[in-house]
Amino acid sequence: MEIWSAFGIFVLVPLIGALLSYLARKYAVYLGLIFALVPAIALYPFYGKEMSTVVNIGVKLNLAFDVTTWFFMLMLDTVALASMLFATSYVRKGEGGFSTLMLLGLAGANGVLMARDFLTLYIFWEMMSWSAYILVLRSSGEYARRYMLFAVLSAYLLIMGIGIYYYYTGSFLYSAASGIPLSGWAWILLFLILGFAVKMAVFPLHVWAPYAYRSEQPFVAFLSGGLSKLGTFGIFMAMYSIAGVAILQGFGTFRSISLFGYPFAVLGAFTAFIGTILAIFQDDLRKLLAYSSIGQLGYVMVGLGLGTPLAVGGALFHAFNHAFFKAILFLGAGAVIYRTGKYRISELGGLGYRMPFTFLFVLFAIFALAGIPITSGFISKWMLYEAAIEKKFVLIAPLMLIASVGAFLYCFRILYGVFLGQLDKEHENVKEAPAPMLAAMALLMLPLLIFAIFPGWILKWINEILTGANIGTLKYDTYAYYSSIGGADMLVFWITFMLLFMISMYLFTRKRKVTKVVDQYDNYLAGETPPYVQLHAAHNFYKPLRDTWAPLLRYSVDRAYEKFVKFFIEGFEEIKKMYTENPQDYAAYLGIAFLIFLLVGWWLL
Amino acid sequence: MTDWANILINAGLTALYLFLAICVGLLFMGIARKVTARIHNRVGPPIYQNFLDVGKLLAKKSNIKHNWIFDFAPLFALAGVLLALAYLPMGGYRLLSGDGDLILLLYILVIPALGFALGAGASANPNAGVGVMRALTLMLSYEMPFLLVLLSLMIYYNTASLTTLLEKQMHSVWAIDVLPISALAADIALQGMMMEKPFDIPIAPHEIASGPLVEFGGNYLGMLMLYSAGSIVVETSLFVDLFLGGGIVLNPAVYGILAYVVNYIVWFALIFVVWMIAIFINAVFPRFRIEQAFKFYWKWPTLIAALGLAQAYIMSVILGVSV
Amino acid sequence: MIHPVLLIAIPLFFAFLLPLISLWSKKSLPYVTTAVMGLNTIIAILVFLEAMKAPIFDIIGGFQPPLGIVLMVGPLGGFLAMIINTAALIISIYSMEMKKEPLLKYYMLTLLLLMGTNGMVLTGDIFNLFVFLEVTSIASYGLASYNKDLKGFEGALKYVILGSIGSTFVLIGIALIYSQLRTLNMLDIARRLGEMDPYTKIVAFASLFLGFGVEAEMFPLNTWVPETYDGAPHPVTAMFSSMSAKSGIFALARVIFTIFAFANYLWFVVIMGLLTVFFGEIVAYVQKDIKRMLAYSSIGQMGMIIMGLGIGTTIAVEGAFFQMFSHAMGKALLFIAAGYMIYAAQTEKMSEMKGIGRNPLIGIPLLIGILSIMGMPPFIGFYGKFYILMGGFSQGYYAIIALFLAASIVEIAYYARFIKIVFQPSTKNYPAPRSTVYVPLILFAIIIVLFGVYPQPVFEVLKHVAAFLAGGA
Amino acid sequence: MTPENPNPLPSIIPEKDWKKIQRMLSKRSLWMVHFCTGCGAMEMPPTMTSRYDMERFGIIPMATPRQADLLLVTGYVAVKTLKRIVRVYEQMQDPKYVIAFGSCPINGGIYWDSYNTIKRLDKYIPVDMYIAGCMPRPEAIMDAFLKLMKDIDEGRADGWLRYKKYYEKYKANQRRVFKRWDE
Repeated sequence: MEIWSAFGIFVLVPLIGALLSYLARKYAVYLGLIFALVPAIALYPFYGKEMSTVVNIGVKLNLAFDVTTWFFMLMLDTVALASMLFATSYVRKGEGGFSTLMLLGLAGANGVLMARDFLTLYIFWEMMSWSAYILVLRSSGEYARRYMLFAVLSAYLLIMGIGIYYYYTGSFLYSAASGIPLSGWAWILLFLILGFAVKMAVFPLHVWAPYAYRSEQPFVAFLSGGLSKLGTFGIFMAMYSIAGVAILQGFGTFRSISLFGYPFAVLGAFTAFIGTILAIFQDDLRKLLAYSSIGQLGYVMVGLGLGTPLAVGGALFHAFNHAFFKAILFLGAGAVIYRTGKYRISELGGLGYRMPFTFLFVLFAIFALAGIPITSGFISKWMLYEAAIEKKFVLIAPLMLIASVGAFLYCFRILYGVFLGQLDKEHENVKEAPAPMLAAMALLMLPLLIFAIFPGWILKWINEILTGANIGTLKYDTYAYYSSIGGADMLVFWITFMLLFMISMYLFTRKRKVTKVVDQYDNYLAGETPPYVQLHAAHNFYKPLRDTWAPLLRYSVDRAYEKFVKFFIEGFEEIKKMYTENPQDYAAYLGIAFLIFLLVGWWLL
Repeated sequence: MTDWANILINAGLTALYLFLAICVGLLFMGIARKVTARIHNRVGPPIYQNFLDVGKLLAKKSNIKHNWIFDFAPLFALAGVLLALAYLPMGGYRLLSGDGDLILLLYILVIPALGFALGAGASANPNAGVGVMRALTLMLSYEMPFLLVLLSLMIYYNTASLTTLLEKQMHSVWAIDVLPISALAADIALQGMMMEKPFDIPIAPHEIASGPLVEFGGNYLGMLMLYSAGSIVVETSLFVDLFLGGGIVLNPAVYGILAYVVNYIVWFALIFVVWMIAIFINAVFPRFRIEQAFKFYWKWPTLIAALGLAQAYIMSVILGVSV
Repeated sequence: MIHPVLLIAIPLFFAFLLPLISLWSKKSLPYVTTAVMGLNTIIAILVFLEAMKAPIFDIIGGFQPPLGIVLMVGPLGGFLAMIINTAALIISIYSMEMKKEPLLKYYMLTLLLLMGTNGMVLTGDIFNLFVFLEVTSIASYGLASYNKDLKGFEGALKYVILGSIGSTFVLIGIALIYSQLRTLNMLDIARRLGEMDPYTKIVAFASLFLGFGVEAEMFPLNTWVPETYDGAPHPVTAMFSSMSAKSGIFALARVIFTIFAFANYLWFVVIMGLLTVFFGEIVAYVQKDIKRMLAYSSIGQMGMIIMGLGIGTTIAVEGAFFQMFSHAMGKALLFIAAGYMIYAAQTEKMSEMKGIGRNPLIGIPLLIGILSIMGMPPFIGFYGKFYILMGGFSQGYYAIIALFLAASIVEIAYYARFIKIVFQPSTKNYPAPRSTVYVPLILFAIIIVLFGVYPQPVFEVLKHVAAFLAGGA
Repeated sequence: MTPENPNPLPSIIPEKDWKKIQRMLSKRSLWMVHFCTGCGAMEMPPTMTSRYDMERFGIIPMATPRQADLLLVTGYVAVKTLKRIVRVYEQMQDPKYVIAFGSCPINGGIYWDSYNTIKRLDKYIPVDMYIAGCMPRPEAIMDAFLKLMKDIDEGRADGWLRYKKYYEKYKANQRRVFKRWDE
């Protein structure tokens, strides 16, 4: 019965909420909030519970709940809650669509996490995909098709994987995996991983993300923070839960890393690098964050590919962190767009003085993104680096490390371009974001801070997941975490940092010191007085770097896809000519067809 | 009782070491000015000149600030650089217990820079924005070879811990003897890390009015000067710790307190040498444009560092040398 | 005991009664037709429930099979009859939109079409199958050219040419079978198939395959589809796609499974299905007119069903039947919506229909229909597609499935483009839909969602597929 | 209104000594911003480089007035230039000093009858040290620096205090020559 309560709370409640908020449009945003709140809060009593059931709606839905499901639900439902909270101010009142589709997406996502057979997985996966598609359609209609095509590509890759699995086992159940030859596993895993990788926007399947992430920001926070984690979950499930370590090792090993996982790790590292480099050159805030998302999920892919306890643990932890900090960033961008109506970094500037709390939350999220040790973002990155270094991978490790340096560049571009620098005259009267928006961001900030001080708490959960999947165990205690080649203690770090911060605070702000606050136009410009000129140096921020990269930036996967599609569409036009609209031709087709039928028939006799 | 005494002694020692480190940094800045002046055939200021400068800045009678974010710069910069110093073994003496993880150190090094960049950005001066942009681009440039160098060390010594690295160097030979190619690349990267010529484009005073520093004056500038003094020690000391055994010539386990004194002196001499190399190059070179710097770093030093990495890889993984 | 023959008799009777009624009141024609179809639907449901228990063999005129004419209603036949009648009922609501004279003939032809399709589904006699095919075709020809414009005539003419060639082939096939076996009863033929000369058997099979292929929109016999669909009145298009095409494909299924149990011919059917999907979807992508696009998409969907039949495993054929159901509902919905859009936008060009779906009465059912046709859960389109694909995998048709999925992506692409146009903000004002438009839309949408969320009843029916495959009713 | 930098350790350093220390520090670390208006700019490079090397005394050029203590006005001052000079001066932080080069800032020099040149700089900003000559040689400049250092030490270089004290008068003088502040 307990699983029914789980199924009810995590899948049916959002579904009912979706229906209700469509019917009661007037209160849709609040209904959405309430129905997102229920699963997010109800999650806590479910920690550590293991249960399973079968729901028969004509097809059998095998559902189960375990710690992996719980861990991923923790991110998804919290992010969804924050997004809905944010949306109460963001979305126009009396609009039912947003809440309905968000809750549909949430139900789909929770269903994916609870599914224990491929049919169920696919049903919920597609439900999540199309509700997200309509949400993308609502605001960035131009590019919704791109999202849809890739969502469907992902689904069809999954179908290929599922089908081959079905061929060997005759069942959709995860637990039915036995007696599949290694070549079968190779194809199954390849298709499943590629399918899930689309959702994670892994290079070269990432081209949908920069366009889809232009939609309504609270939804994008959920899409990037929450739904993309389903890709992580799927890959984790496919590789370590369905196939298992033994089969992965069966492909042969390279320094005790499965030869099957290694290419994906390299792909992930490339994704991290390419995503970062492309993010540096974006002027559109949302696009920048999208490329950053691509890059960060590349790290997760590295961890999943390497498959050591430290790597997979790091990947799960990084996915967790990414869910929260990227959601904050998208919500922060949403708050800025809500207040100013602008999303080009070069058109903003100086908003940190008008929206201090938004700035602080975004700053904190950026600390997490860049991996500054005062947030838990550092710890997950550290785990991934050490995982690559302890196995001496000289291709993956440098790519990841340099990508994280590149992350500082685009992080500063956001900070400087949007929140620092000169405030435009036009934004003189911009107000702080409304309270629900700030509350949403604050909610998301908490875990990043808590797990930076007590990494042991989250590592305990991750350890449970890893043990459950027979990957191995992590070495950690409440404040510290270790790899085979190093380790770090957050308690020492925090105490020292706080002490030193106080010392510099004392040195800096002695008693009775008077400091004059001057206007932003009172700054040194060789004595010039140009008060009416916008002097915010955010346009084309990394131009020198861009010039250097220009020869490489000419090659774009995006354009390659476009060329590919164009080639096919031209072919389609040719094929269309078969329908000549001439009845004589048509009659001839009939004759030819009859001949062919006969010939085939005779041949078969 | 003894616990508290230990903690107090440790705290006192830590404070002493940090204070000494900042002083060494200021002294080095003075020495640099003197040496540069001698190379220019000038007399140059006294070597304690930078102490006077910092004193004057901190004693300035008025300060300006633009907004509350402006204060991030001195606070984060100084706290961050002190934190980095606390994590860095100086003369074999490491202030903080723990594993002294290199990657943690790398990220701690970012804290002051980020705080500084925030304050600079908040000054609303376009020169500051341009300066920070260049600094970050330069960072992306020199980190490429530097990370490869770090990787070669971590692979060769099979550790990510600075403490273990020092111990292993103490028991065998300095890393520069086995990985000279990497050391060369690291030194070139160090030049950019310290923003000495030819890589001082981020703060080019004649072009963008000292870049990120443009709006800082008085107290603020004084704090930032302390930060840059600290970061000189951090950067040179990092190189010494990585390649020159951290200046440890006597094993503290054997010689006790004597070892600490001797090691400190040797460490000082070594960072002085490293700093002098940087200063000599600084004194005679013109300035790279930022894209030239980027191209340079991602070409030659990266190639050298990759060679060094290959050497470390071959020795460690293929030949199976374990230190 | 409900006689399945009523399903044929009632429309026929009323078709000829309509002139008399029109003498009494011309306005009542649509209501009478709708009522007849409602009655038929109720009967179909009862028949279906009966057939679920045991296949019904209704003997007409007292002659025992194999000599006499017999109606053979298995669960699947009953199911299909129910679908066809339900679709006809809902479409007949939309038919009330029809204003163009002569309405009498329109409604007569509609009833005849219903009678023909019902007959095709229900009959157990191969010659009767031909007769009903002819009835269906002739009613269709009339309806296709009903608009009396150039497009209508051209489409109808092509349909006439290809349809009559097809019928001729069917007749040839039947004649060949009869010449050897002296029987026309399907079960009897199936039982005694071994007695046939193999070469004659092949020719007969090819003839029937071709003949019903024309009606089932199989490549390359489907060339009439786009133009006929385009030229026909909107309700008629919906009927073609949800009624005659379904009866055609069911006849094809019977030819493949009941009459000729040709295991080694099946891969060829799969390839024909794949080609149908491929050409349908690809040509649909480059269409600019909404009805043509939907017509080609219809071809694609029918190809998918043919594939499912060709794969021939239980799960695939289950999928194929589910797909017949979902396609009948979804495509009828889309054609009705398309009819409204053409009426509202005064053009068939999709590019000029911006923002037409922003009215939720149109938009939501349209979206549901499109998602269902795309194969998205939890709508009925999903199960058919998924089961056909899984059936393909279980037979090891990897490459074919991959190609099919590629074609499917093309389908998603043009539907997504269509959605984008229909839902993008626009300043254009469109006339609000009348209840005769949105009621059928909503009814179809409800069926799509209901059986999508809870497909248990459908799967209950599809349990009988195994028996059907074994050559039963 | 003058923000005074307080004594950090009043219990150890007497207030008088603290002032002395402050003056000593200011004297030994004069960072200058040179406003190169006229021909005097020519005299700066020799003063900086190996011949005279003013860095001996801790005097180095700074890029921005925020960092500088000493403003050098090296020649005649046109009205348009004066506006910039005033702005730069006001952006400097206390204590700050001004040295004016050559005859032109003293009395207009050869530009005494120009319609567009001011005649006396210290009507507009307080000048702590004038160097006479047209132009003064580097020796004279070095001498001026040393004199200024001595003045600072003895507390006589109080131009910045005067500017505060007579702020309204300076402003009135400035306003007389500028029509608008924002050009």
